[in-house]
Amino acid sequence: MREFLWLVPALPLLGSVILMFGSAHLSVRTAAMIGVLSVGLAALIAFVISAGFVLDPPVGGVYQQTLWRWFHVGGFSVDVGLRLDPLSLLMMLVTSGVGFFIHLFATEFMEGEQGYGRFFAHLNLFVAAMLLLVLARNFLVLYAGWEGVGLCSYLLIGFWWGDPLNGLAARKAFIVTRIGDTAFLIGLLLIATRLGTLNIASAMTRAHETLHVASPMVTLIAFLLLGGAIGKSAQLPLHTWLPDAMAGPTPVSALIHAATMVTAGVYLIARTHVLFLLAPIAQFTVGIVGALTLLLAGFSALAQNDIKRVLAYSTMSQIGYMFVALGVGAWGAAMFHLMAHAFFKALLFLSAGAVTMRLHHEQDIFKMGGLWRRLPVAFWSFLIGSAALSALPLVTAGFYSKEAILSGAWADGTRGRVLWCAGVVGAFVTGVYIFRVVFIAFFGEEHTHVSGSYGWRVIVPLIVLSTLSLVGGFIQLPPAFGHITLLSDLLSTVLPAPLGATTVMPLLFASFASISGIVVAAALYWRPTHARADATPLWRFWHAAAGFDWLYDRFLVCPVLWAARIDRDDFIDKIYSGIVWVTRAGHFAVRRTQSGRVRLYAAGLALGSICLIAIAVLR
Amino acid sequence: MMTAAAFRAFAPFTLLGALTIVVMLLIAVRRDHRLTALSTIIGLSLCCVVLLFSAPASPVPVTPLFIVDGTALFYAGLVLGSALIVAIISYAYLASSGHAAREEYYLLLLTATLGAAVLPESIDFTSFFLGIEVLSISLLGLIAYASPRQGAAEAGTKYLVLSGAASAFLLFGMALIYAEVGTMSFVRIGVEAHTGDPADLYRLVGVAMILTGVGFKLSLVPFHMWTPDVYEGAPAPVTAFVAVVSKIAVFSVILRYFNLAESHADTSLRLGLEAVAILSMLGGNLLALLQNNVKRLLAYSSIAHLGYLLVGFLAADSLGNMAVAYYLAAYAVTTLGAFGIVALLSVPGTGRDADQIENYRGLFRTHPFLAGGLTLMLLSLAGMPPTMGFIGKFYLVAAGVDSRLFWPVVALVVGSVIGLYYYSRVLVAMAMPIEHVPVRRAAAPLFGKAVIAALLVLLVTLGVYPAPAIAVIRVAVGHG
Amino acid sequence: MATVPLDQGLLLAAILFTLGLVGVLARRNLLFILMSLEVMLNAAGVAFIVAGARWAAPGGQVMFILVLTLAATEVSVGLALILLMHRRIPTLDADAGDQLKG
Amino acid sequence: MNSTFEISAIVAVLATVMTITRASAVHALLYLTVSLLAVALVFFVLGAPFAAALEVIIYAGAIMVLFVFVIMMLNIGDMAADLERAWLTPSMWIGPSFLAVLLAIELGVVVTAGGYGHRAGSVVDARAVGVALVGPYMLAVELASFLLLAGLVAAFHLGRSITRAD
Amino acid sequence: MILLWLLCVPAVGGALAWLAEAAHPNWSRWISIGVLSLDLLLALALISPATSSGHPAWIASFDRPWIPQLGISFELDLDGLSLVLILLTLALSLISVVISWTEITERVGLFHANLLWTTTGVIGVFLALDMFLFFFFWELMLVPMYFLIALWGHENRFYAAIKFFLFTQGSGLIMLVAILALVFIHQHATGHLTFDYLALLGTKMNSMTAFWLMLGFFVAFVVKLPAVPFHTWLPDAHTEAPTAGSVLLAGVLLKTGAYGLLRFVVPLFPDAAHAFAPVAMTLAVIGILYGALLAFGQNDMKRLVAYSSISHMGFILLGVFAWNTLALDGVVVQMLAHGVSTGALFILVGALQERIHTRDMRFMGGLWASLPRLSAFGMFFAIASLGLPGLGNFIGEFLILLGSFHVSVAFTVFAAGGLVAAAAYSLLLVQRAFHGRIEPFPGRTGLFDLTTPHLVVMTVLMLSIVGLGVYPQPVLYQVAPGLSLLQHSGQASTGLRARVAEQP
Repeated sequence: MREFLWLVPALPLLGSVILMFGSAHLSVRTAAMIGVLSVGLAALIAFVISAGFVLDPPVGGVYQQTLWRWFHVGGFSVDVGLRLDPLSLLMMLVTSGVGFFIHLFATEFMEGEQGYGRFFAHLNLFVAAMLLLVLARNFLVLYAGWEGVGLCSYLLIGFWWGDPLNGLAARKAFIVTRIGDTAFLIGLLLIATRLGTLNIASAMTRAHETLHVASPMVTLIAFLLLGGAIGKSAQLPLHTWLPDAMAGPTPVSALIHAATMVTAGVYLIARTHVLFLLAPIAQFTVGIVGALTLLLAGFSALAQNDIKRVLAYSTMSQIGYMFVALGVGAWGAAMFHLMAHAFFKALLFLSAGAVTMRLHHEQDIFKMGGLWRRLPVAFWSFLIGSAALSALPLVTAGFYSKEAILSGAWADGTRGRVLWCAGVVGAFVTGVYIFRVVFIAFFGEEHTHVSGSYGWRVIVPLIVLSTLSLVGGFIQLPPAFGHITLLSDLLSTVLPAPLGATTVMPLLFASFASISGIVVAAALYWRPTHARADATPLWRFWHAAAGFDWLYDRFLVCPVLWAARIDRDDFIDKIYSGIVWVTRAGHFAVRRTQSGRVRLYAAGLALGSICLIAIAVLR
Repeated sequence: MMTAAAFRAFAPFTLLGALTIVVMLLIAVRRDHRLTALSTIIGLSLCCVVLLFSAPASPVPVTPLFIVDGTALFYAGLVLGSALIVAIISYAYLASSGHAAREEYYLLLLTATLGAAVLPESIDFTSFFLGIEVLSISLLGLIAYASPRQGAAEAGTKYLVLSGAASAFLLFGMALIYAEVGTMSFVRIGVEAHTGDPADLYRLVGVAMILTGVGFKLSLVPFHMWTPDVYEGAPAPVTAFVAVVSKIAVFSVILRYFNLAESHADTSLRLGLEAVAILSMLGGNLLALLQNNVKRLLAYSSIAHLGYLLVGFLAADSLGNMAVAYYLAAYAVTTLGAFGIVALLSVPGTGRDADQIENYRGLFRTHPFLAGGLTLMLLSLAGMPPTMGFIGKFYLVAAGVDSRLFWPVVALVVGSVIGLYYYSRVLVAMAMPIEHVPVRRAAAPLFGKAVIAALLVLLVTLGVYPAPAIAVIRVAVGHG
Repeated sequence: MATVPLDQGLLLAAILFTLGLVGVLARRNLLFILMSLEVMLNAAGVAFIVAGARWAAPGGQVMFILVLTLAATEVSVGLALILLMHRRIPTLDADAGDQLKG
Repeated sequence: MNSTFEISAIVAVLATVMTITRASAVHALLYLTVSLLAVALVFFVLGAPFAAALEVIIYAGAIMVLFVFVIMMLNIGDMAADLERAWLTPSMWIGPSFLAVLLAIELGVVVTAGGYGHRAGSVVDARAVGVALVGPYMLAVELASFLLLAGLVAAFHLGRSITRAD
Repeated sequence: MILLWLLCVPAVGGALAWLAEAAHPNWSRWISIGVLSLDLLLALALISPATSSGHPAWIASFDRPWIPQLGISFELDLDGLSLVLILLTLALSLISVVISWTEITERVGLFHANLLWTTTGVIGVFLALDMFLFFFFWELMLVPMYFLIALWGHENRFYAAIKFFLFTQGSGLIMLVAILALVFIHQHATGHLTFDYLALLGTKMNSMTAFWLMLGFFVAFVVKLPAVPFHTWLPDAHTEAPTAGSVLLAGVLLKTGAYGLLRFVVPLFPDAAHAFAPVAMTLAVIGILYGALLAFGQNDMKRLVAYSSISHMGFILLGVFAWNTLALDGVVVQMLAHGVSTGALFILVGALQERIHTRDMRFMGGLWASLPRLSAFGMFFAIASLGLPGLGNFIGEFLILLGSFHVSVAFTVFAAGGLVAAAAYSLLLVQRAFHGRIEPFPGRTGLFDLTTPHLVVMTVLMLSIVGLGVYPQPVLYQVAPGLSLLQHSGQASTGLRARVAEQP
C-alpha cells in the first residue's frame, strides 16, 4: 500500500490540471465532484497508508520513495522523492483530512460564483503543493511545494480579481512571503554548499556530524530557515500579509490558516530541528518571535471588527504559540498544537463562512447580533471553535495542546519562563478577543436579515470538525490527566524531548488565565451596543496591528515605487541619448563649414596644407 | 627606346589613347549618340581584354616614367572596368535626355579614363602630375556637362578653382623635392632619401604639399569640402566616375610613391597622415549624419571611406597593401552600384537627379530590384555581410590591428557605427510607404539593370567567397 | 653667368605662390581668382626652374613646360566655364554660387 | 648679374601684389603681364633661356590674351571696378592674409633653412630640353597632348553650351 | 556535411519564401514552415544517443578552406551546447511563423525571408568555430533582424531598429578588433596565421593584453546579452518589433551573447576572465535588480517583458562568470527557459495587441473575463518568469545561484533578491492586464480568445517549460560533455586538440 504514497500529492494535482484545462467545458457539478473527490481519495489513501504505517512500521520508522531524478549536475544531484515518517504522516493526515472537509464545504459555499471550476483547480493545487511540501524527502522538493503553496495562496486570495484590492492583497501575500522564501533559498544554498546535499535526512546527519554547536555557520543556516518559516507562517516581522489575505473566499482562508500554508513554517522548523538544536541562539529567537507575535496578534485581534480579521490575527497568535514551543524545544507540543489548531481554526473559519454566506457576505460583527437563534448550527460550531481556541480547560483539544506548549516552556529554564509568561498573557487575551466576537455577533439584538438554509455539505464538515476540536486533544494527555501519549509515542522516532507537563501549578494558572479571559469578555461585551471604541488612539494603534503596514509602506514600498516611477525611462538611456545629442551637435557644427563658398573651401585647403607642413617641419 | 615587351605591356593604354582619337574622328564624321557610346563601350572592353594579355609581360619598365607590373595592372584594370561600367550607365542616363551634344561626353570620359589609367603605372612626377591633370581637366568638362542641370556650372567652377589650387600645391611640392634630390623618379627619390641628409626639410615639406594636392583629389579632410557640392552638381554617372575612378587612380599612385620613395619611415608624416585619416573617418561620417540628399550623403560617406583606406595605407606592409587593394575593389563595385542606381532612377531633363531622400520613399514597391540592389550596396558600404564591403573592412581592420594603429582603428570603429546610422536612414526611406505624389522616376533600361545585377553578383559572390579575389590581389600587389 | 643661391630662387617662388594664394582666397571675382591661380601655377614653374638650375638638368624645364600646358588648358576651360556661369547668373561673384551646400 | 635676379624678383613680387589688389581687371592683367615678364628674366638669369622664351610667348602672350578676350566679352566696366572696391574690405583680407602669412613664414623658413648655400645658374639650353622631351619624357609629351585635347574638347563643349544658353 | 545542410536549408528556404509570395502569401508561410520543420528534423537527428559512458563532446564537424590566404576556414562544429541552442532557435522560429500568420499581412514573402535568414545567421553563430566565420554570422544575423524591426515593427520602429543596429554593430566591431589582435598575437608567437578557435585557445600573452582583448569580446557579448549599462537598446527593440521579431530577439538573439561568453570569453582568456569576474558579476547583479526595477515601473506591457529579460539575463552573466559546472548547466537551462517563457509572453502581448490595439496596461484590466485562455496562459508564463519551482526558469536560476554561491556569497545573495523583484513585476503584469476591474474601454466587447494555432503553440511552450522544470536531465546530459570541454579548454588546449582529432 505504501508504494501508492505518490498518489497522495498526485491526485489533487491531477484534479487541478483537469479542472484547469477543462473548467470551461465542465459543469459545476462535475467540477465539484472532481475537486472534492481528488482530495477525498488522497485523504483516504493517506489514511490507509497511515494506518498501515502505525500498525506495521517500516524498518527504521521511515518509508522513502524515489520517483525520478530531478537533475544531476557535476556530482550534485536532486531526486524527486517522498519520505513518510511520523512527522510527515501527521502533516499529511491533517492536510488531506482537513483539506477534504474544507473542499466539501466550499462546494456549497462557492455555488453560483464565477470561475467555480477555476476555484477548485486552485484549491486542489493548494492541497497538492502542501502535501508535496510535507512529504518531500529533499529540501528542493520541499521548496517546490513551499513555493507552490505561496502561488496558490496568491491565486486564491486574489480569486475575486474584479476588485483591485483583492489583487493587491494577493500580491502582498506572495511578495512578503517570497522575501522569506528567498532567505530560505539562500539557506538551502548554504546547506547545499556546506553539507553537500539537499536530502533532508542526510543533511541533518551531516550537520550533526560536521557542524559544532553554536558555530556561526549553523546559526546562519538556522536563521535563514527561520526567515523562510517566518514568511510563510506570518510571524513578526513578515506577518503583514495575513490579515489582508482575508480578501479571499472564506474556504480559502480556512485552508490557508488550518491545513496548509501557515503551518508550513512550523513544519519546516520541526523538520530541521537538528539544526536549531545546534544553534541555540536561533532556536531562542524562534521562541521570542513566537512570543512577540502571539502578543501583538492577540492585542490586534481585540481591535478588529471584521470577523475574519479577528480569526486571521488569532491564527498569527496561535502560530506564535507553536513557535514558542519550537523555541523551547517542545517539538511535539508544537505539532500537537498544529494539529489541534488545524481542527478548530478550520472550524472557526467554516462556521464564520457559514454565517457570512447567509448574511450576503457581511463580515462586520457589529452588523450581526443575535444570530444564535437564527443560525444554531453556525453558532454552536463557532462556539466550540472559540472554546477550543481559548483553550477552555478539559473539554477542548486546544486546552491540551496549549498546555503542552506552556508546560514545555515552563520546563525550559529562565528563558522558557519568560516565554511562558507571554503565553499566559496571550491565553488570557485569546479568551477575551474570541468571546468578544461570540458575544457581539451571536448575542444581543439582530441587525441583519438572514436568508437561505444550509445543505449537508456545510453541516457535515462543521459537525466533523467540531467533534475533532473537542476530542482531538485526547490522543495526548498530560501526566496529571491520565497520561495518554499516543502522539508523543508516534513522534518519538523523529522528534526528541517528551511531551507534556510534569508540574500542575503552571497548568492551573494557565487554565485560570483562559477562563478569566472568557469571563472578562462576557463582562465587557454582553451588551455590545455600547462597546464600540473606534475612536481611541490605542484602539487605532491595535487596529492597525501596531502600524507595521504603515512602516513598510513608508520606508520600503514607497521608495521602490518612487524609484520605479522616476526611472521609468531609464536614466542610463539618457547617457546614450547624450552621445547621440553630441553627435548631432557635431554634425550641425561641421555642416556649417559646407557653406558652398568656394573661397572658404580654398581656405580649408590652405589651412590643411599649413598644418601638414607644420607637422612635417616641427615633428 | 621602347622594347617590344614594353610595347606589349603598355598596349592597353596605347589602345585607350587610340580609342580616344577614333571616337573623336567618329564624332567628326557622324554625330550619333548610340554609335559613339557603343564604340566607347566596345573600345573600353577591348582595353580590359588587352590588359589581361599584358599581364604575362609584367613587370616591365616603359620609359623612365612608367612601370607595368602586377600592382599597376590590377589598379588599371579596376580603373578600366569601372570606366566601362560608368560608360554603360552613362549611356542609359544620357539616352533619356533630350540633350543635343551628348557625344563629346564619351570623348571626355575616355580622356579622363586615360589620365586615370596611366596613374597606377606612374613612377615619376611628370607622369604622376600629367595623369592627374588629364583626369582633372576632363572631369571639369564632365562635371559641367549637360548644363541645363542646376548647379552644373557652379560645381564646375568650384572644381576648377580648387583643383587648380590643389594642382599648384602638388606642383610646388614636387618642385621642392626635385630641388632637394635632383630627380623626379620615385625609385631614385627613395634611394636619395636613404642616403641623403636626414634633415631634408625640402623633401618633407614637399611631401606635405603633395599630400595636400592628393588629399584634395581623394577628398580627405580637410581638403574635402568640394566633394559634396561637386557630387551633387555633376550628373550621376560622372559622380560615379569621380567617386570611383579618380579615387582609385590617385590612391594607387600615392601608394606607389610612398612604397617606392619610402616616406612611410618618416614619423612626422605618419603623424600627419594619421590625423588626416582620423579626421576623414570622423568628419565624413559626421557630415553625412543627417544629410537628406543621397548624392551628398554618398559624397560624405566616400570621404569616410577614403579615410578607412588610409588605415590600410598607413599599415604600409604587404597586408596593408592587400587590404587597400581589396577595399578599393569593394569600394568600386559598391559605389558604382549605388551611383548607378541613382543614375538609373534619374531623369536628366528635369534639372536634378533623383538625389533627395524623399525620392526613395516606397522604392521597394515601385522598383523592387533597384531597391534591393541599393540595399545591398548600402550594406556593403556599411561593411555588413554578405558583401564585399564586409570583407574589405575586415581586411582594413586586420591591417590596422597588425600594425598597431590604435587611434585610426578606433576612429574606424566609431566612424563605422555613425555610418550605419545614415545608411539605414536611406534603407528605411525605401521601405516607407509613398505619401506624396510619386516623384518622376526613370524607367531603368534593361541593360542598366543588367549592369547593376552584374555588380550585385560580384558584390555578393566576392563577399561570401573572397578567396579568388584575394588570390589575385596577392599575386598582383601582395609582394609589392 | 652668375649663379643665384638656391634659397633665394625658391624664396621668390614661395612668395609668388603665397601671393597667388592670397588672391584666390581674398578675391570674389572669378576672373581675379583665375588670375591668381595662374600666379600660383607660375610660382610652381619658377620653383621647378630654380630646382632644375641647381642640378643643371633639363627635368625642371620639362616640368615647367608641362605646367605651362596645364596653365593654358586650365585657363581655356576655366574661362569657358566663367562665361557659362556669367550667362546663367550675370555676376562673377564667386560667393554668389552657393546653391550647392549643406 | 646677381642684381639682375634681385631686381627682377622684386619687380615680379611687386607686380603680383598689384595684380591681386587691383580693382580693375584690365589693370590687374597688365600687372600680371609685368610680373610674368620679370619672371622670364629670372629664368634667363637662372640659365633657362628656353623656359624664359616660353614664359614670354605662351604666358604673357597667349594666356593673357585669352583673359583680355574674356574681359572684353564680359564687358566689365567701371561699375564692376566699384563693386570690386566694395568687396575689397579688410574683413575680406584679414583671414586670407593671415593664412598666407602663415604659409609664407613656413615656406620661407624651410626654404632658407634647407638651402645649404647651393647655387643655381648653369645653363641648360633649348637643345638639352628638346632632347629630354623626345627622350625619356616622350610619353609625357604624348600625355600633355591628351591634356590639351581634353581641354579643347571641354572648352568646346562648354562654349557650345554658352551659345545654346542664348 | 549535415551541419552545412543545417545552414543552407533556411538560407535557401528564405529565398524561396520570398519568391513564393508572388504566387500567394500563404505559400511563403507554408514554405517557411516546411523548411524550418525539415531543419528541425535534421537537428533532432543529431541528438546523440544516451549512453552510460557519456558521449564525445563534438557531435559533428565540417571543415573546408574558405579564405586560405588569411588562414580562414569554413569550420563548423557542433557540440551539445550548440545543438540545444539550435533546437531552441528552430523551434522558436517555427513558432514565429505560426504566430505571424495573421499579424503579418504586408510583404509576407520578404518577412519570412528575413525571418529565415535571421535563423540562418543564428545557427551559423552557434556552429562556427572559426573566429572569422563566427564574426561573419554574428554580423549577418543583424541585418535581417534589423529589417524585421524596421519594416514590420510598431510606431517607433525606425528609432528602435537603428538603435539595435548601432549598439550591436558597434560592439561587434570592437570584438572584431579583439579577434584580429588575438589572431596576430598568435601569429607572432607561432608564425602561423589562423582564425581557428581551437588553435587560438591557450594563446600566450601578457596579462594586460589579455585583459583588453577579453574586454573586447566581453563588450560585444554583453551588449547582445544585454547587461547593464549596455541594455538600453533592448526595451526599444523588443517593444517595437513585430511579435515574431520580439520572440526571436528575446528567445534566440540574446542567447548568442550568452553563448559567446561561454564559448569565447572565458575559454580564450581564462585568467583575464577570472580576474574580471567580480566586475562582471557586479554588472550581473546590478542587471538583475535594475532590470527588475525598470520592469516594475513600466506601463507598456511589452516593455515590462523586455526589461524582465534584462533581469533574467543578469542571472546568465552571473552564472557564466561563476564558471563551474553547476552554474554553467544553470546558464544553459536558464537560456532555454528564458527563451521559451519570454517568447511566450511576447506572443501573448502580440496577441493582445492584435485584439485591443494597445500595449499600455493603463488601458487594460479585467481581461480575464473576455479572454480567459489568453489570460490563463499569460498568468502561467508570468509565473514561470518569476521562477516557480517545477518550471524551467527555476532550475536555471537555482543552479546558477548554487554555482555562484560557491564563488561569491555576496553576489549570490543580492542576485537572489532578484527573485523577490521578479515576483513583484510579474504579478504586477498579471494584475494590471488580466485581473482588476473590468474597464469599459471602447472596443472591448466581443473579443475573440486565442485561436487554435495560438493555442497549440502556447500549449507546446507550456509543456516544454514544465518539462524543463520537472525533468531537465536530458538537456543537461546533452550539454555536459561540451561544457566540461569548455571548462578545461583554457588550461590545456593541446589536449583539446587531441580530443577533437579523435572525432571521426
